[in-house]
Amino acid sequence: MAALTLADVTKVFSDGSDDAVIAVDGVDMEIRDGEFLVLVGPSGCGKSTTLRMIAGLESVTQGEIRLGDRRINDVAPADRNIAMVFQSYALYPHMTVRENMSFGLEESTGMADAEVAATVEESASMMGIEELLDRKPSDLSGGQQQRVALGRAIVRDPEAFLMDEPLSNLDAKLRATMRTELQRIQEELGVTTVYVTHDQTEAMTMGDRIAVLDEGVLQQVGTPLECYHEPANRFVAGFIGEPSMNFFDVERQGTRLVADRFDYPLSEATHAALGDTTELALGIRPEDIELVGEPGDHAFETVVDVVEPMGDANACYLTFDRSGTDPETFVATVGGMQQVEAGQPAVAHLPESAIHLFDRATGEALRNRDLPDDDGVQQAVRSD
Amino acid sequence: MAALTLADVTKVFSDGSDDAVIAVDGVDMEIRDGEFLVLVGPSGCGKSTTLRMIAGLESVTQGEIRLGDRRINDVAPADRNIAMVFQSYALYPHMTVRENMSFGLEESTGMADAEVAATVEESASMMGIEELLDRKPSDLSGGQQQRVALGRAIVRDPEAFLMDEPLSNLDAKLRATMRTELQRIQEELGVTTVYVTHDQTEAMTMGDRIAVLDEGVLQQVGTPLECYHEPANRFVAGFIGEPSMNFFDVERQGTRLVADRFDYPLSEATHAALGDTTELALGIRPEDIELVGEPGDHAFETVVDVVEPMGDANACYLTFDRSGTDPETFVATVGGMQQVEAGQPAVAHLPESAIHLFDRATGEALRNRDLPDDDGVQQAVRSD
Amino acid sequence: MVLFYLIPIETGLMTAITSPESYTGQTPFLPPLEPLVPGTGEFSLEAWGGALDGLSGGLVNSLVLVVPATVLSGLLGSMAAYGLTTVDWRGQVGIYVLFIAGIFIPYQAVLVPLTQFWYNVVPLRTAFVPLAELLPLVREYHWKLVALIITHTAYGLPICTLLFRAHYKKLSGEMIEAARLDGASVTTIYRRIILPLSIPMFAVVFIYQFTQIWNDLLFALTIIQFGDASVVTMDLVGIGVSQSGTNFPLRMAAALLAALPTLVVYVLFGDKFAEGVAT
Amino acid sequence: TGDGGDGGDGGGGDDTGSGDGSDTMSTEAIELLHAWSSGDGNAAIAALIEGFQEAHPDIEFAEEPVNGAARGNLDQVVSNRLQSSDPPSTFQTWPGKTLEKFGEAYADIEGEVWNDDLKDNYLPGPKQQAQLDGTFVTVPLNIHRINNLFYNTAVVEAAGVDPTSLSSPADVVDACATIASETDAVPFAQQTSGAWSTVQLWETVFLAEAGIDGYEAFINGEGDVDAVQSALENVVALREHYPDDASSIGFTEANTMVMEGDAAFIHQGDWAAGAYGGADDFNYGEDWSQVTYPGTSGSYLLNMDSFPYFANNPSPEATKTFLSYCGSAEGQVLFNREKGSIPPRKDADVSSLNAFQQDQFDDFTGADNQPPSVQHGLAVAPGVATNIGEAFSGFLESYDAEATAEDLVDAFN
Amino acid sequence: MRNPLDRSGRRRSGEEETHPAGDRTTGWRSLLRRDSVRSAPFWLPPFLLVGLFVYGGIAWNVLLSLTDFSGLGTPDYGSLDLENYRAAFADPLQAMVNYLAGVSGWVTSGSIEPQTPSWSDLTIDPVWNSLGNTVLLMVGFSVACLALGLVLAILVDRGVRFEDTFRTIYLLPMSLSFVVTAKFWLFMYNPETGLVNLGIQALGFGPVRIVQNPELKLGAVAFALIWQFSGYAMIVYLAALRSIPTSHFEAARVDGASTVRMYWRVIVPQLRTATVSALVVITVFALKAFDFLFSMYGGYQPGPSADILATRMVREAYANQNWAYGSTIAVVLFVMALCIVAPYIYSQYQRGEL
Ligand SMILES: Nc1ncnc2c1ncn2[C@@H]1O[C@H](COP(=O)(O)OP(=O)(O)OP(=O)(O)O)[C@@H](O)[C@H]1O
Ligand SMILES: Nc1ncnc2c1ncn2[C@@H]1O[C@H](COP(=O)(O)OP(=O)(O)OP(=O)(O)O)[C@@H](O)[C@H]1O
Ligand SMILES: [Mg+2]
Ligand SMILES: [Mg+2]
Repeated sequence: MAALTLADVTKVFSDGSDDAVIAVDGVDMEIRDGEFLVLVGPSGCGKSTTLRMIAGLESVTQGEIRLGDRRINDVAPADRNIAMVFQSYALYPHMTVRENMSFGLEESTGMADAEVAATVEESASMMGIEELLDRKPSDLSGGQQQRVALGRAIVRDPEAFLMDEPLSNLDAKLRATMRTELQRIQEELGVTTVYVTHDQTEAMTMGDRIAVLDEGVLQQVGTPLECYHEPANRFVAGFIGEPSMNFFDVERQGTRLVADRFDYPLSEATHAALGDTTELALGIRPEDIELVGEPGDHAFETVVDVVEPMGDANACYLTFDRSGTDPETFVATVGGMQQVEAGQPAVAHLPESAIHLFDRATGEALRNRDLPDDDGVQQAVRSD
Repeated sequence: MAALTLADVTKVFSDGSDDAVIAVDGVDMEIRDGEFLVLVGPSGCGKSTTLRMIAGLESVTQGEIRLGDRRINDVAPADRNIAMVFQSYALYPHMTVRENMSFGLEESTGMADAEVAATVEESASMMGIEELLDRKPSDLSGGQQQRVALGRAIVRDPEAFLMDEPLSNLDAKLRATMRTELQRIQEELGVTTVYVTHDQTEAMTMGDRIAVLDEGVLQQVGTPLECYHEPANRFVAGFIGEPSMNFFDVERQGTRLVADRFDYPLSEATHAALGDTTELALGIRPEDIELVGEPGDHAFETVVDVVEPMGDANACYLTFDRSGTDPETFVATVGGMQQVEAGQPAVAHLPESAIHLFDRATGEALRNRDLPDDDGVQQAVRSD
Repeated sequence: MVLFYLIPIETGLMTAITSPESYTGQTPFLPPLEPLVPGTGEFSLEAWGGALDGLSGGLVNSLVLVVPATVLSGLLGSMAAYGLTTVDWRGQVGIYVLFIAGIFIPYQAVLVPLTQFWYNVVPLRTAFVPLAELLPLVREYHWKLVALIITHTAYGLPICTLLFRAHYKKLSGEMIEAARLDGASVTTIYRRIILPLSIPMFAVVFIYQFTQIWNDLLFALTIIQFGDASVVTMDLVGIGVSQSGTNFPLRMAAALLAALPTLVVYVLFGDKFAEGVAT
Repeated sequence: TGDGGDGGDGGGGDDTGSGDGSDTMSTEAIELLHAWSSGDGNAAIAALIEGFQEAHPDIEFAEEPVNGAARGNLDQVVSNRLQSSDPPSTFQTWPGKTLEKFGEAYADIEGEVWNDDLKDNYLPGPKQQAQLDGTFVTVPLNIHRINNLFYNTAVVEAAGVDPTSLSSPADVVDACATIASETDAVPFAQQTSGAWSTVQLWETVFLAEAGIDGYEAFINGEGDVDAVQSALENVVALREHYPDDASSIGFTEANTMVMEGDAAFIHQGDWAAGAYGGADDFNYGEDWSQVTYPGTSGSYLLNMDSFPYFANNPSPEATKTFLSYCGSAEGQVLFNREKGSIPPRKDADVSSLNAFQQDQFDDFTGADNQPPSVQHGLAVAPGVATNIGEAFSGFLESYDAEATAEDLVDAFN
Repeated sequence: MRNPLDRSGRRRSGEEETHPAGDRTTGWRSLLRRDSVRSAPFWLPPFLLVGLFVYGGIAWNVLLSLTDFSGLGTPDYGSLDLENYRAAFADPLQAMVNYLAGVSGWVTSGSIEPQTPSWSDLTIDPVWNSLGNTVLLMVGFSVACLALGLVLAILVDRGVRFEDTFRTIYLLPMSLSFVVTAKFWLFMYNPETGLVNLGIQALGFGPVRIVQNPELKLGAVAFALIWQFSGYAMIVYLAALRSIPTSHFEAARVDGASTVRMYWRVIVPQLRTATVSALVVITVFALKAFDFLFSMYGGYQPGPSADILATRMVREAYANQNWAYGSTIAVVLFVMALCIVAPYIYSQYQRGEL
């Protein structure tokens, strides 16, 4: 077990004379000993590349990767004492589960056969796959394969786990089960873990901290709730959360924000946080929009375009003008019991306490939502 | 456009002398003219088989399928005037989009070339794929291929659409977009549609009605909210909704329900609905569980085992006893701003208005939750 | 390694461009640079002229043989594979097994019956006499080529069927179903979907069959035996050999000339072949 | 004798028939199958046919060279044709015991073709070979000789060896040893990639050592194992003087070594001389010469080609006319001038042949006996020949004289 | 015990492997019947062609092997017996001992009594020697071919540049006819000027006679055949290697396996299917070794150490006119071929690929 440090890590793929791809661009972060870090970002943002550099499967163009105090840039993958779980599991199809799990021990340690066998049994029982030990991967269900892949990583007792979208091949129900199981095991073992995903739920629920990557650049590292409620910039705000945050382009005129279809007066405190910036984006999460009876300062008349009932909640797509064929909408999540129908007028209340304001040019968050004092989120933010 | 009727439709696969598999077992349902029916169920429950029987790709072992007034059991697939969209899209890789779309028209109608061309153009513009017409499928992104597959179905102006998990190969964001688009088009064309999925969100949001299938047997047909709030049996209750409904095995003793860890007094009305059954299962949806201050008749002391913050809400895994290694938990969804921490005690309120009670032997719902009068759900239920 | 694969061919080529008179056989893999490097022979293309003379008849016959035989076995193989992957009945596996087992038939095992068949059982020859009179370009001896075409087609079919079937099983089932829903008949599906999608496999099969048939000597000897219909491998055996000495440059030139079509096919389409095998 | 009588009757019938309608019969083209598809053989057959057609312009030819693996293939073709009762008019075949292969298919041509003129002018050896079980069925066309020892004059002179002085196979081995020590040349050019050269060599040595009687005993299946083995041992001894690459060269390469001065001797049929004739500056008597293989003087070890006559012949008259022409001195000279061999007829005018051929012809006419070659199918039946071939292909691997000797004697069982 | 998800998942994937309309049964009949009738034009004509020529030929041949057919004339199908097979397989024990003792040497035929069948005046040797050689050649050639192909494929796969060019070069020999390659290799094996020997000498050993050396002969033939066909094995393996997910290589690396061990333990075992499919074609080539021997040794007498069933068969049939015995040998050869096909077909059947 050890902390994992990435210092200004950059990866450039250059195909001979062709123009180079900067896959990872000066990423600086520390994954603390025993921490579970989730790496998220859109497709192609460099998540896998980062992970592969840590594993030693990809060379580091620039910067340094340290495991504990050891610089591992030039250490062979086999000697890094890091285990990796692949999206496709990468189980060796011709070996039984037992052989799959023994392989790493046989290859990378001088363990006696008996010891190998004992270690494998132990890890298998930890993963609850004792009965599968003599099956081939092709005889296992997706979830079982997943468990074996994890077992194969665990059995080597590595200093760090790397996982690249390990649950993405499972169906929803199974994914939910495995998610908690994975967390449980990681907690039990206390192994430093870097976990790549593009699943919102996984990102929010699994990690001690989230690292958000975009185009190879690290956007924010923080606890899930920090990223959710206090995004560092518009990208993070839009990326974290499903349905996404609603954004409105607004211009500040004095203490008012002027949008295409509404005027939004600002309180003094909010106004102060904005400095000189006038070109802003107003962001608000769907669940923070309230449908109320009366228009007001922060409440605007809209029409319900579409309602998606989800049982426990309804996603209401609201629009200021429903006449066009494909009207611009924003989403509000309302309780499942609240009756809303497409076409009906609704007054959307955008509470000032819940809005985010971003510099439209840089994307930087100028003002994040208010959070109730003294709650867990705030604490987490402070402790960082 | 026509209604589609399945009368006692059964499909048995028998592999020669081997034991037979009853894939679909006496399914009776009517898909009304222009209706969008979503067929859901766990893997292997017979969804695809049902769809394929309707398409004519699989023979019907027993029962009758009617399209409008026509019995189509023995009509060749090509003559049924039904279009199908496959999970893999099944585009002809060697043909351009235009040729893909023309193929069916050329093969199954006597249309003149010019007319074919015009029809294809028209459908393409409807799907917004005019610019793709001369590309090959391999040059298209997943979403574009999806759209082409849809276009290919539309162009034939069929009496019914069949879709087998058409969105499952797309990523989450794209899936959301295509979901609404698909609905829009179906509404516009008003074609009777049967849509297979195992995605909760699709099931809840897309269909006019949901048909829930389990092991080949139809469990319930109803509007999404009906299925959500008034499940016909425990299977439907557990299958629809994510996170799933919590179930507790209880025994009725007089007017009380006795579970392992709690006693739950019942009101007279509820009690009356149960008849003689004593072996029951109590079900309650995570969002209906409230965390309150004081224990009471319907409020029990529990401990928070794990909290999964999701931003807009927290999933709290509660347990009556946290001492075991893998404690039995049930889930409560609480607001994202509500502070809950693992290990903290919590009083879980299970409002009687929100509980479902099932016959443990048959699974049948004896009592479903109360619904506020005069709301959309109730209306839908009545109209059925 | 590459050298290992190329040296014999390179040697043949160098020998072939040496003038027969100056050929010594000492360092045949060196280019003929006689005045510069002693003992390597003088450069000359004379052997190629001789080879072309000696082989032209055989080359033409071989082409007349190979092209239809290749196309036929490919086409029929693809049809058989299609038929056998689409049909569902008990006999299917049996028939397919027979096809597969047919791949491994040693040609020697059928030589005797084959001669008997073409020479004593089938009156193909007599059928050709009137044809030869009616049609231009058709000669009576062409009956042997036709017999050989049919024979090669029959013996090439099993492996073609195997290759195509492996390919067809990888095609998406949903796609075929989509075509059926689109109203395509079994034949239309074959013509408009399967056939165009078989093109990579056709490349493999054509290349494979082309070389096999082009290089075959045994069947040619057995069926054509002699006369105007003789194919290039038959002509090749004797060329450049006489009791006054072997004309190595001529032999090599002839060998290369005879191998030219297959070499060209491999050089041009070798990667298609490899890709096709890979699919 | 019954067979012969029948054949004679049949021939007579044909004769009368053709006498009536020779014109109509002659429209039937002669179908002549042969394996001389290139080189000197092709020139020879062309010359023969040209000569024939000048003499008989009314007879057409459907001459068909059978390409591919030469003679073996030709036999296969003929065999097929015979099995479908569709024999060609005639084909190129070794006479002698080889004829047994299609024995039943041949017809007697004594009288019509084998008239007194032929009988008088063929030496006993060839005449014997033209008969199958005492019936004349084929017409030998040429004679190749097996027991030659060719040498490069310059090389043997350099080594101080006089080939004419050698009198036994053992002498040849000694001479080779001398050449090996005196010069850089390979003493004895030989190829061993195929077995046939070695069979020829052995039969020559055997003929030398065992004499004509021993040789005839062997080919009659009563060979003396020890004598056979002794001859094989001589071959083993000679093998020391083969080129290093004997096993990967062919005959022509071996022969070229002699022409280039890289080798001293070569034992071969007279076709070896064909190559010398074609080379510039390599002249008979000056640059190269030949002696009868030491120990075999007085014997002319025969290899011949012949054209047999099939019963059920598609063109009986024309074929007989052609075979008669083949039996004529004129035709034989035309053919052999190109082929490098000599005419079987002792009355042939060989003045138009080259000096070497003329010398060979003199040897031939002066020979005490003309034993048939084993390798070339004259001396032994096809099955035996195959067994002998097998034994020798084993010999080439092991050079085990004792075992091979046994195999050779057993080849007749 | 087993997860229901698991089961249906596998069924479904199984279904995808087979053809859409395949595997449907009962009830489906009406349409199926129509389908099978409509698809008959596709498979029936090729099947008849194969049936007539291939199986008709085989059947006829088997029949011939039971007769006494030799020389000219017509076979007598009236009296059939197994005499030829008795002659072919005389004295199996002795043969076994001899062959094993003398795989490299030349076994005197005296030790096995040749048989004299009723139709022949001459004795006939059993087929043991050529049978042994055939097995040896087929096995040796196939194994070496696959091994070399595998090594090449791994080398190419490991990112040699100009891959397509290399691929084509390795395939080139395959395009040549045996008539040509036999001549090439006679030259290559020349002890004086041949490149093989130049190579051996470069390693410090004396020149080696190869072509007629009983110990090397069969090996030399196999070697040349390997040269000609290993390229095919190479491309098949290359394709298979390409289809192994990179993550397997990477997982093995992370697991600490060295390159060699990674290939040996993780990659090579996954090439089973490729091996089988390459083996099919390679065996076909091995069966054609006759043509090569024929060209290399100028006839069908390659000598006992390289004598294979095919040369023996042609010798008996076409040189000796022992048609029946030739047919017998052909049947033996065919049965041998079947021994290779049967496991292949069975494995295909097992994996549900038929
Ligand atoms: N071997 C490579 N050669 C060149 N470019 C590469 C290579 N591997 C990755 N890239 C590029 O680097 C960038 C980052 O890729 P990476 O695989 O790390 O993305 P990712 O975040 O894992 O995406 P995904 O969510 O799709 O897995 C992409 O633009 C990709 O095209
Ligand atoms: N061709 C077939 N032969 C035999 N059994 C079959 C066949 N096709 C399907 N089945 C069986 O029928 C049952 C229903 O299969 P079906 O494909 O309809 O399930 P599904 O609901 O579509 O599942 P999924 O969600 O995994 O697609 C399964 O048990 C399956 O194994
Ligand atoms: Mg990735
Ligand atoms: Mg399905």
